[in-house]
Amino acid sequence: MRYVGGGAVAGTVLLAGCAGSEDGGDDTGGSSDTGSTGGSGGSSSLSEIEIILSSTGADTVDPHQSAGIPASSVTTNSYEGLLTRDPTGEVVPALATDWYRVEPGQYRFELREGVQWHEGGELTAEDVQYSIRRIIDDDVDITSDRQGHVIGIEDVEIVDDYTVDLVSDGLNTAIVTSAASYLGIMVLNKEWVESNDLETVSTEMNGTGPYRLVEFVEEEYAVFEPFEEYWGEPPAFEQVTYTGITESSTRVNQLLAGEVQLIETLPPADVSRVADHADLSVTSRPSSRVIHGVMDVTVEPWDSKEFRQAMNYAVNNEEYIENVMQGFGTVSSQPALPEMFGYNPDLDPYPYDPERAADLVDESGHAGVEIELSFGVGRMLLDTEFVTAVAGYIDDLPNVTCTVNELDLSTFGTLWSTNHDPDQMDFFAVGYGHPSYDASQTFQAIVLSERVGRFGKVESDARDDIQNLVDQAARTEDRDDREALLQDAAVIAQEEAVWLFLHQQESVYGIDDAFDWTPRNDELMTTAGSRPAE
Amino acid sequence: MSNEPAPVPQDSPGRTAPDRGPSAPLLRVDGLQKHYVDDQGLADWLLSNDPGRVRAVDDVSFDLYRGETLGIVGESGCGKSTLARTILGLHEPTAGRVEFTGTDVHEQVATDRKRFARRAQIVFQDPSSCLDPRMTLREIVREPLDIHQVGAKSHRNETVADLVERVGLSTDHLERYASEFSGGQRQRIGIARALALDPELIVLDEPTSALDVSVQAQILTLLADLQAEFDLTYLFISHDLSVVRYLCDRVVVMYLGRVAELGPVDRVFEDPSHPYTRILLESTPGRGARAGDRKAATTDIPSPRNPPSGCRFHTRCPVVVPPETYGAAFERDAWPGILEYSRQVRAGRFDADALATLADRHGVDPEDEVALERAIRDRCSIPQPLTDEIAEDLLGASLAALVSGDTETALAMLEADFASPCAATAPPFVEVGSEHRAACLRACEQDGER
Amino acid sequence: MKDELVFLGRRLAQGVVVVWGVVTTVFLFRVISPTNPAQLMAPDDATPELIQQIEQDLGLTEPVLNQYVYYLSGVLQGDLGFSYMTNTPVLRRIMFALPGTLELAAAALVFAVLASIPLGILSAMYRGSRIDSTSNLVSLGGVSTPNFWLAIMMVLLVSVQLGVLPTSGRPIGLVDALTLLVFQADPNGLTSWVAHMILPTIALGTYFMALLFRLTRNGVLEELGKEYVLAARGKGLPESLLMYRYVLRNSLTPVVTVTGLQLGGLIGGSVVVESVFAWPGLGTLFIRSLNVSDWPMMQGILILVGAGYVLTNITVDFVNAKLNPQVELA
Amino acid sequence: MISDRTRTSLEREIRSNTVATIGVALLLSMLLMAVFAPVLAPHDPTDQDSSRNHQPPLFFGGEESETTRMIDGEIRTVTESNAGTLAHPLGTDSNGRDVLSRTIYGARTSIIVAFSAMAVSLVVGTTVGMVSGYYAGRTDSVLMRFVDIVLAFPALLITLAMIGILGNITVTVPDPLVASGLVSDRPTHAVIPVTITLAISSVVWVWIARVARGEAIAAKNEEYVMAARTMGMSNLGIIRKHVLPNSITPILVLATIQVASIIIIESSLSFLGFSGTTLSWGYDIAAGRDYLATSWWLSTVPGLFIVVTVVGINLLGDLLRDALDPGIQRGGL
Amino acid sequence: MTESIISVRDLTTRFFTDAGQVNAVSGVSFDLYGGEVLAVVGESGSGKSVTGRSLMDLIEPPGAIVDGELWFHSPELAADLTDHPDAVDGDFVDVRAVSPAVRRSLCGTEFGMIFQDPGAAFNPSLTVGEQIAEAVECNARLARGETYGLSNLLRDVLSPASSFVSPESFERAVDLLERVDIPDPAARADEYPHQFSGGMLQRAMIAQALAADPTVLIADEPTTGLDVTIQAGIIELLDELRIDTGASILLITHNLGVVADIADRTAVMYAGEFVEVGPTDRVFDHPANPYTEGLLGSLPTFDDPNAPITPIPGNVPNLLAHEMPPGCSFAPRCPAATDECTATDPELEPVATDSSHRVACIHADIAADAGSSSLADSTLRPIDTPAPERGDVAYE
Repeated sequence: MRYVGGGAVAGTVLLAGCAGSEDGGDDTGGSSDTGSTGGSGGSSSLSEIEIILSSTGADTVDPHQSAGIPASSVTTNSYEGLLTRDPTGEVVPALATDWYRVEPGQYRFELREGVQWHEGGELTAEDVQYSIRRIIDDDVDITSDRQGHVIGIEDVEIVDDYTVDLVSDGLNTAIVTSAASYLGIMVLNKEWVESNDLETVSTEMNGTGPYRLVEFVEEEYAVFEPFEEYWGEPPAFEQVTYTGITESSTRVNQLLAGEVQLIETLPPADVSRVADHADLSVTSRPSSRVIHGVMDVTVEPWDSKEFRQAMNYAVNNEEYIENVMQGFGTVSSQPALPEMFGYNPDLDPYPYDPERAADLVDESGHAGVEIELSFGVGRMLLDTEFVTAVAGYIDDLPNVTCTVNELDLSTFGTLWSTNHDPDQMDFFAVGYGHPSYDASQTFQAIVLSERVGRFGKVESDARDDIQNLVDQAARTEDRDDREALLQDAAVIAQEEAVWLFLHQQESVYGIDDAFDWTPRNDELMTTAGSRPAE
Repeated sequence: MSNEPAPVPQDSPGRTAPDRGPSAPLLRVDGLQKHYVDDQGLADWLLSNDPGRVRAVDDVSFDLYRGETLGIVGESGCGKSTLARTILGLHEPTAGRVEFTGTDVHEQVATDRKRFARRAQIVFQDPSSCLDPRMTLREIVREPLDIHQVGAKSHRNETVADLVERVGLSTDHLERYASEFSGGQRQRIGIARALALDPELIVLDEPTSALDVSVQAQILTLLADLQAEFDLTYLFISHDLSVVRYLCDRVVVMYLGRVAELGPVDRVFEDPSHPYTRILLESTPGRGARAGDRKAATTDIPSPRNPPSGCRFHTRCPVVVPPETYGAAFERDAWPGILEYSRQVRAGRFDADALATLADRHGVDPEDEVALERAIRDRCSIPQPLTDEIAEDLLGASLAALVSGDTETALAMLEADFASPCAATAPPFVEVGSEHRAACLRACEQDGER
Repeated sequence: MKDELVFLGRRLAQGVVVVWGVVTTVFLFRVISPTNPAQLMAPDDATPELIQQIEQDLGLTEPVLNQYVYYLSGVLQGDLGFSYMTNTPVLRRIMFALPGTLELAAAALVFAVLASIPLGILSAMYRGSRIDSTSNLVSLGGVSTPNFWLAIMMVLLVSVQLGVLPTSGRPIGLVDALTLLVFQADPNGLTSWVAHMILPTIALGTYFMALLFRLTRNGVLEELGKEYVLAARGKGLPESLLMYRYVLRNSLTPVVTVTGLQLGGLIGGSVVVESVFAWPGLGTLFIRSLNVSDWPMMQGILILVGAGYVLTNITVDFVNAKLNPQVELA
Repeated sequence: MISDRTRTSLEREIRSNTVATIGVALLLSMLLMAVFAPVLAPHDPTDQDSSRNHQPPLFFGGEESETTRMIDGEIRTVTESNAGTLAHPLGTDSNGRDVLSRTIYGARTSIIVAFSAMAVSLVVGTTVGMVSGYYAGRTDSVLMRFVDIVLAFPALLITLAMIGILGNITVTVPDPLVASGLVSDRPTHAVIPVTITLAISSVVWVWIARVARGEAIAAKNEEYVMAARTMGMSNLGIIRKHVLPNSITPILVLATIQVASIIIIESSLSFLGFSGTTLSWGYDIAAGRDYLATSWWLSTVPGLFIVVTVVGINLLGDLLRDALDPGIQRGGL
Repeated sequence: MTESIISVRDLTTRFFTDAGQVNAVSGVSFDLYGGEVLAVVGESGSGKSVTGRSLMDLIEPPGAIVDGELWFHSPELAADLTDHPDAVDGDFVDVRAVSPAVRRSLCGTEFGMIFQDPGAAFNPSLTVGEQIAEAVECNARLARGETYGLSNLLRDVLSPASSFVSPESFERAVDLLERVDIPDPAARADEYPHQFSGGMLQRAMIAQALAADPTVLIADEPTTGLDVTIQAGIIELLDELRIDTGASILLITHNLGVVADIADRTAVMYAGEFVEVGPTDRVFDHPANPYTEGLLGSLPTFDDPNAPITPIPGNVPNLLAHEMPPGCSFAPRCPAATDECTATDPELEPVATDSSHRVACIHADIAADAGSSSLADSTLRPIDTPAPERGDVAYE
């Protein structure tokens, strides 16, 4: 049995968070374009593009060994799932042309015929079966990082060469999500994987997608060339390069210098430089990440609901978003995002009311407490700035002292997801994303989960109430009823101040006008559907 | 390093002059050796970069009697400073022993340096280095008193003042730093410090060699006065024969780590038995001596790291003993020429170019080997032919080899056929007069004749 | 010849001891570091059993001495282990990052040497002149300015304000650029390489330039005061020849030594400079590995740099001994 | 400790060298700044007000300039004018904190780290150097090979590795000036970054040890040490009374010069994000990088303070070296 | 032997140090005759070495020759320099007054310098042979009137085939090494200075000084630091060379024994001034200056071990201008000093019994016509007279 580096804890979770596992999700995120469009006379023969990720480059090109967005942005150029989503989140066919439930617990996918592997041969049902087993079964090759993203599938049965059945133990509504998610099932060539060692599988690719890998250095870059025998629309670029650059000014400068065509996470301070550039534009879309403060309710003062509420009243979200973040964010009022199914539009954010906050602190009996707001540097837009601001607001309360504890990602990741010691970290800001766009997942994964959130660590009426509502929603067929249940849960979550509600950040991209690319709701920086601008 | 046993007669109590009082020597040095640290283990080889550098001392023995001044003279590399420091227990000897009033110094030093320190002290050569520049005069002279807790603390300053005045310094300067004194004054301080513990023996390691003559005289007179006043025994190390003659009762002449000659100053300097002592005396400037046969001795000293075999002086010696194989007249007639010849061959004076020049100068055809040989003999003043036939044959062979261009063979033949016993045997130490001994084969001969 | 071999053998043997010490130190770093690699390598929601299993498979449950023996024998066979993060061989990543750092360090060294030595000589020859005082001021600034700040200021001025040079990245390596030039007659690669090199080179090289300037100037001044220079003047040697044969040659010996030995310093300095210029080299790799506690990677880099330093040291010693008749090969 | 002659030569050096005097003055003002930071800083360095953020330094700004903001989900270009004010003579950062006050407090971090790292290094380095140089032989060989091993790594790399081992240790101590009630509204505690102090010391002691060893060897061969031995002084006594006092001047000169290196290393570490405190020059330079195009002063000001401090130390070091010890070599990073 | 080669007048060299002005040489005047050995003897800090270096024009900042004339006997040069009337007096040329280039060529050819520390006077990174050959080559080029420009330098530096030193010069260098009795000269010429012992290197130094066939050899403490046997060899060599080449030797030393062995005349220097000049046997046998007397009395006499030594009290003054005693600088240490001594600084005057013997002491028995022989109005009338032929004189 081989073990596989899952990437840093920090790497996985913070980069993307875990994908939700349910189908659907409203798509309301409006994208906005700005900047000069005068540069349309630029080169129309854009044939080579370089895309800059704001993290390090992909740590591996084996999709089953990684559950992060950056790596997926890279691997989805070569590897495909059974299904996929368009930029707006709509599920569309990929390697499967048709999919339907045969009976409860058995979902059938009819595979596309004649799909060629990059290194020769045709896709068969055996490859699909092997790929899924490689994820869900520890005994097949590796222990995959994606187990949590492929929920409920117990086995795969081959019906014929081009048909597979996914077997689960009940009515599994998440199967389509898993099949369509870039963090879910990706299909690898069974024979190739089995005949190569893990190092090769980690650094080379043999997929079915539009581009094939030419060169790859883990955590640095990946270079692709078109795969001429691709089953779908022929690839539009002669060469596609993905590079990871964590330093934002470097990304901006490279874009400004015309060296790259698309950058992720354009910092607000540099937006105007890009927007003012004749050949560049800025485009953005609300991110799927909820930025919030986690409070460990197992310890004082966080066990006090009043104190938690006080924190929410103390922070002037409007102001810091406006000034510190130059408006690139939206105040959040509840765990779910407006784009999500189950979002409660009737809830207003906690108002900024320092007096009330101070009173609540007094009420909680924790006046004079000293707290420390931790965060891991580098994963959230303007993180240092806004965390500093948030801590500043709390510190301004007459009866609370708050300092910032800036941690590197490794330490933060360890403290967060593997070492739940509240003595070391009981209050921290984090961004958590959900490409599934379903509030139930937010509740399940981050409010109630012991592992990720902290609210679920202690039995309480509120926790049970939310849990019941979420469970009930999962069993409810009717969409509106389900939504109402989740909205009720949101009310409890806000009242209980399960988090320090902060904001929803904006995903801002800088892009070369010669490159026609639309930001996606799921933040994936794929080349699918993009082409040189007309 | 040669280790053939050499008979080393002891300076036994029975031989001491009656005026020396108690018969037991204050200090006895017996077969003392101190070598370079060459034998490193693998670990040392890997870990360290350079071996220690110590001038070697080889098989040195002498006695030092109470109240006398024994001089040790020699040129650089003769090991006289190493000897002094080994005697004081600052270096561990490789072999041999040093006894101070009958007890082994190195055992004593290893167990209780302090006790030995109160009895033997040293005055160093370098006035710029012998005093800690960060200490005042008072602190420097007081230091030994403090270490040994001599007297009550309050009394120590008085002792210091006495000492300082005794060596001719002003007590007004007690709070001055060492660096504020001149070279001569610093030597006075060094002497005061050595005197502080009221020792019996003071080793004077070239105490005046860095001083100007006018100041040197001050120190010398001071030393003489102190010796009389405090009944001191001096071991006086110097390279200056005049100074040794002025101050010392007896003298040890050292050459490349070994004792060449030992005896009362007057006898050694007026009637030297070792050719090295003779050369040394002749070289002393201001005596109106002119170059005689000492020329070979005045160019270079061999490295003490790699001393010559046999008698260490034989490479510079003007009176090297000839091989015994040849007739009686050989030494007088042929030997100087052959010595000169072999020196010149060794120095490369007869390589091809030189031979051409030689031929040119003598107006002979460079191809004419016989004429060339003659020219060489002329140049080295070798008689033609040698009276000893065997010697003549052997020399002729060497010359022939040389003229034919084979310098190496020529030299090898010379070394085999005309090897001096001086190069092979380290001469024993023999009596050449009353309390006067020397290590020279010539001295042995005389000894034997007597 | 024998002397040389003995000298070289001894220095190499000593170098091996130091490198062994380097490897051991680096091994100990990992052992005493608080990181549990199994936790890093395991998936997020790994069970304690799984983590234990991984620990066992990594050999972490073995006695430290055994681990040490495995590590040492691995290093001896050129196996620096696997990265905790990507599970790929450490050497693979280092080999990718190495050219960037070497090119940068070499360029900085060349820049430092070319700029400092002539200036140092001029400064010493015209001591007290305007050129001397200006150079001294520049060198004072050079040794006093942190390279990362200099880098940022250059980016601010040259790139942001003037917009002339690229500010970051290493789009093409020297070898590729030259290949392009030679085989495809395409100078763009080289142009781009040069353009991207300029700012990092200056940022990294300035401190060493200032250092070498001071060394050169002091060396020449010291040499000018030597008695043999006086003596040579006394025998009527032409001034130009005197400057070359007596002053320059001798005063440059320490400069050459320091230049060789500063390679370590250059690599250390490149850690920060690389980070400013998003330069894919050992420095960025090290920082990134440090951020995620990827000890095998850090160990690999440290061993490589340490061994490189030792080797450079020996080479400099040897070359120095060959060039300088005073140094005995013993 | 300093003899009269040393003092006079120092005085003469100071008199004859105006440039150096300026340097010393600069350094002294930095030291004063660090010590009296709570008094001298016009504002609490952590006090923020995002409504006044990105204010330029005094005499800068004022003209209309365009910035981008997102308003109602749209990226818009707005025209703003933001002029420097006397209240914030060196401007404000992205959270509206006073740059001057932060920089003054940053001096504290640098100087605390520099001095404590140097103190640790001096104690360890001098001890090792003295023992190694005085006892020589195998002790020396082993210690010096260990020194070689440390020196084989670039200083910054080994410092970073040490940080990886030590984690982030800080000690918070009450600020005496604030505790005494002299000033209020300033941070009540100062953070001492123990990790980087130790990490830096782990390299610097080696530099000190090498010089100390050389000095010990030189002093050991002086005749006054021999004299002390013949007087029966113990080895430790000799080291304490003779070797150390006579070696300490060049060691201190080197230490002074190396404080400059430490400050540069410290700021490099903070720049890379390993400071342990957010009140440090390197940290602010790094934070300002993202605003280079719009708020140039954020990175520029703290950097200038580093340069001024290091120039001051270097000038002082040159001065000391010229006055006390012409032969000393400068160690590199 | 009777012709003056060099006439030094009022030579004054000072050093301007941080500690103050150092009057290293204060108004020294003397003549050096053809083929003689003039010893300048003094204790450390007496200014004797600076005197030698001043003659060679080797004073570097912060030092400077502030005053004085150095007349050199050179009829050829005097004829060439007719346009510099100030610098010419008969056959003599004032080296201090000619252009630096002329001065340098003069120093390189007519004056040879033997330094005290040959280890420091040889470039450690060039072979001994090369360095001596350079001196030969410089002289040869000067004789040929060649100049050495930048193009020559570039060619010599860049082309391995080109070299400043010609093979002939190198051969001559080997000959010179042989001349100074260095064994195996051809091999030793290819060795570096550190491979030579001190005595050998001093011989090589002498060989280098001989390269230009100098008229004057300035030997600055040539035997200091050498062992007595080696010292004796060097002194012999110098004596031999004087006889062979006819060069005059200015021997600077602190060793009275060496002086007695070789010097024809002796000048005693104290605190930057000549206090006594005269034939060696006169000076040694009948010292006229108390300092000279004290110096001789300080030495233990080898052949009379019972003779007492009488040290001079006190220390040699340092030469800092503001710390110099007033009047006669020896007065504070002088057993015969009177108040008058601290008031006037005595000039060198001939002693009554011997006009070749001059002394600076008001208590000395000065010749009656002294005072009129002041230098002010004299041009180049020799102020010294050569020593009579001397036999072997021992000074005891």
